[in-house]
Amino acid sequence: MFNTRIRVPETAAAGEAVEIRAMIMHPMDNGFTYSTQGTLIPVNIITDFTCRYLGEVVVQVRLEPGISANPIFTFSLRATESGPVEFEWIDQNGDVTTASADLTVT
Amino acid sequence: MKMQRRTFVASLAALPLAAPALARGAGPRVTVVGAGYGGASFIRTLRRLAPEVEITVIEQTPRFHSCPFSNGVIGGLWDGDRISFEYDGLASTGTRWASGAAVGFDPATREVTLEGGEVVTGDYVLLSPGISLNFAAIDGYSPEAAEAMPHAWQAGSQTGLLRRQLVEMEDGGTVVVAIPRPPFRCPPGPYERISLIAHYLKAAKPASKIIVLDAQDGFSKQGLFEECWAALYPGLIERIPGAESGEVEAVDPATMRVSTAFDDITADVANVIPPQRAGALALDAGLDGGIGWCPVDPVSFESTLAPGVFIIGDAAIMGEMPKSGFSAAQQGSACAAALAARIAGDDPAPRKLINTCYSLAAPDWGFSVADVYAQTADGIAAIRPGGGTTPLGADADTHAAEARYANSWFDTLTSQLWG
Amino acid sequence: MIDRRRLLAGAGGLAAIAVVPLPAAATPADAAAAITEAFGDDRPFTDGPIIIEAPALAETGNSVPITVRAERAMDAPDRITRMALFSENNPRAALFAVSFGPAAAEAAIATNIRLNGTQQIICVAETADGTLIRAIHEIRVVVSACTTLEAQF
Amino acid sequence: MSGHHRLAIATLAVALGPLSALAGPGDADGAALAVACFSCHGPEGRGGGEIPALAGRDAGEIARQLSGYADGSIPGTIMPRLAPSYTGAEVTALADWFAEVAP
Repeated sequence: MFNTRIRVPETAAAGEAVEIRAMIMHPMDNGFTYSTQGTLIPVNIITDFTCRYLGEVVVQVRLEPGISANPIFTFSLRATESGPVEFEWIDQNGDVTTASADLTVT
Repeated sequence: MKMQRRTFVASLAALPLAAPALARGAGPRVTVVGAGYGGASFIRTLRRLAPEVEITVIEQTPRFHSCPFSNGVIGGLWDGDRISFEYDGLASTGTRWASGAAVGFDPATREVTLEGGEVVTGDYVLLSPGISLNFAAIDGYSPEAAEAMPHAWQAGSQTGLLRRQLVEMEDGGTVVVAIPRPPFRCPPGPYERISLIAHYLKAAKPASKIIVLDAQDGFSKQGLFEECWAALYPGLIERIPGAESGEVEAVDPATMRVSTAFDDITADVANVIPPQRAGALALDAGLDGGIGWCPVDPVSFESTLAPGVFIIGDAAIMGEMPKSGFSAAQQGSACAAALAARIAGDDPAPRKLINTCYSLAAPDWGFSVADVYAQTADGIAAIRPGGGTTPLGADADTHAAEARYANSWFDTLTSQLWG
Repeated sequence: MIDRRRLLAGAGGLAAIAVVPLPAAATPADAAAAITEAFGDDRPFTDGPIIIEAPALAETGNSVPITVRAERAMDAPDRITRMALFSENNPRAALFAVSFGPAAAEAAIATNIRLNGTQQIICVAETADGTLIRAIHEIRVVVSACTTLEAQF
Repeated sequence: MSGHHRLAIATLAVALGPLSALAGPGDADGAALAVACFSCHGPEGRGGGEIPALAGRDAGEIARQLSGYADGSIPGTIMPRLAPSYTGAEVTALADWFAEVAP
């Protein structure tokens, strides 16, 4: 599990496009940098990110080492009814990090 | 490219014959827009190397306000008079001083239009317009909003405004400093400012704090600043770097709210430094080629987009040379030498340029980055090995010496340019 | 507050960015191969409403903000279902790929990417009815020595 | 001092530089190199507050000092970082140029 930060508005009107933000604190080591001891730092990245709203996919992202450290994604979902917005990150070892927030639709 | 020593010597040999000012009027006309570090240095050097040239200066401000050392005003180390200079000394070097600001420039005809409607024409034009602030890059920010949330990144009334706000703030207040993505004027400048605000708060308002919302991850002289902050200002400065989404995206001057991707912070004093681009005159004339900063020939500083137009200082892309007043002054004298060679029918010779960029983290705690740059056809590059910053872990005597040298440098250079 | 961990990370971070012998950078041909791998080579590219928003000039390649956006409704039969971004000069051409599901309000996403110097960025988008749209954006990367930062790859 | 006198003196000082550089070794242009030093060391190297003057000092002494900064045998703040970027011919040309300027 890595630390994450998400930004989901508490409320939205039905039909509204709602901006969503999600960041995971991860170095995204791309395999081309050396540690202070002079050893090559191996590739260590988040490979997959998914956001779901009411169980349906909003975005599904495949990440490569060209994504900057602490990957952050901004996108939008269409509000329909109250329910959870769920986030899932998977790293190259298959370890999963999750976060979620509730969106109330008025 | 051949050396221009022959020309250089020839033009100098002619000097003693040319009684000052008498020979002027016969030579080419050169228009200079902007009499800051770059423009003033250019004027002084060209006057010496090619006294026959007729120089017309266009400057929008009635007095020069230096960005270098303006952080000392904000931190209360000295008052605004120290960074404010009359143009009289520069004007008395035999230049014609046009009245009013430039509002338009046509690179094809090299005509500069002044706000009063007057049109100044020249055989060559030197643009040293500095930066323009990209207010639109931050939601809610504008020139009007900057009256509540000053940027103070162009010295003058904004410098005094930020100082007054700090003085009027109650102890226990929150000062937010927002730093944009690079490139921007003076890479270590925001961190020097944070240091000197911390110096003021520590003595005058010790319950206060500074929150730095930084679009940058690492920054110029980072280790040196952080070493000083840990020693002198522990607990006073909290910084959210770019990699933790420190970049400011929106502000609301009515509520003094400053927002990043994930945080909304209410400030008592908000110093919002927006992203920057080349000065408006160069941008509006398209001399940036759509990329925000002006590409120039690395030896002559002639615009790659407009023959006969030379661009120096913060507005131009100068390879590895940073956007600093020190750099601009060096570019000004090198550009004047290149133009003097051109006028004499010769190629400009590549030079070695210096940038020594001092920062004060406290009145007696200075450090620097110092590099020598080579002008090559491929660009301006720092010469290695050599150059670099004050070493980490330097003793108090070294920091005190560098602070004294910083003060000396400022007084020496400003008196040469505007004295 | 500035904690010790962050201070150390800051100082160590600079040291860690040593000069690194880069593997051969991708070429336009590598980018084309990566695009073929992702989308096949049986369809021509068409022009379409794909916009790449990124700075024309960035001072370091460590973190360059980029937004890819399709100005086309999500209920249109030719709505955008997938987008992928490619570099012509990074060690690896592929940067990221995104699929837009039924809950997305628009086919748009923003993130930060690493760029190994001045280059063209290519966005390829696929529509629900199977056509491919391509957009290209040039980003100039300059590294000022005064920042004491090297591009990190 | 009037502006005219100042200009005349500056002219004289600058005029001396290239002549001496012509006589020096290598192909370095002392006058062109020296301009970069004025920002700190004052106009024509005549000094700037805490930063020492170079004008009129012995050429050998200036050259030894610059070489000492470059090879690390003389400690300092700024100059040990700047000096290594100049060639031997450039150091000689700079030293000769400053030596000829009236202090």
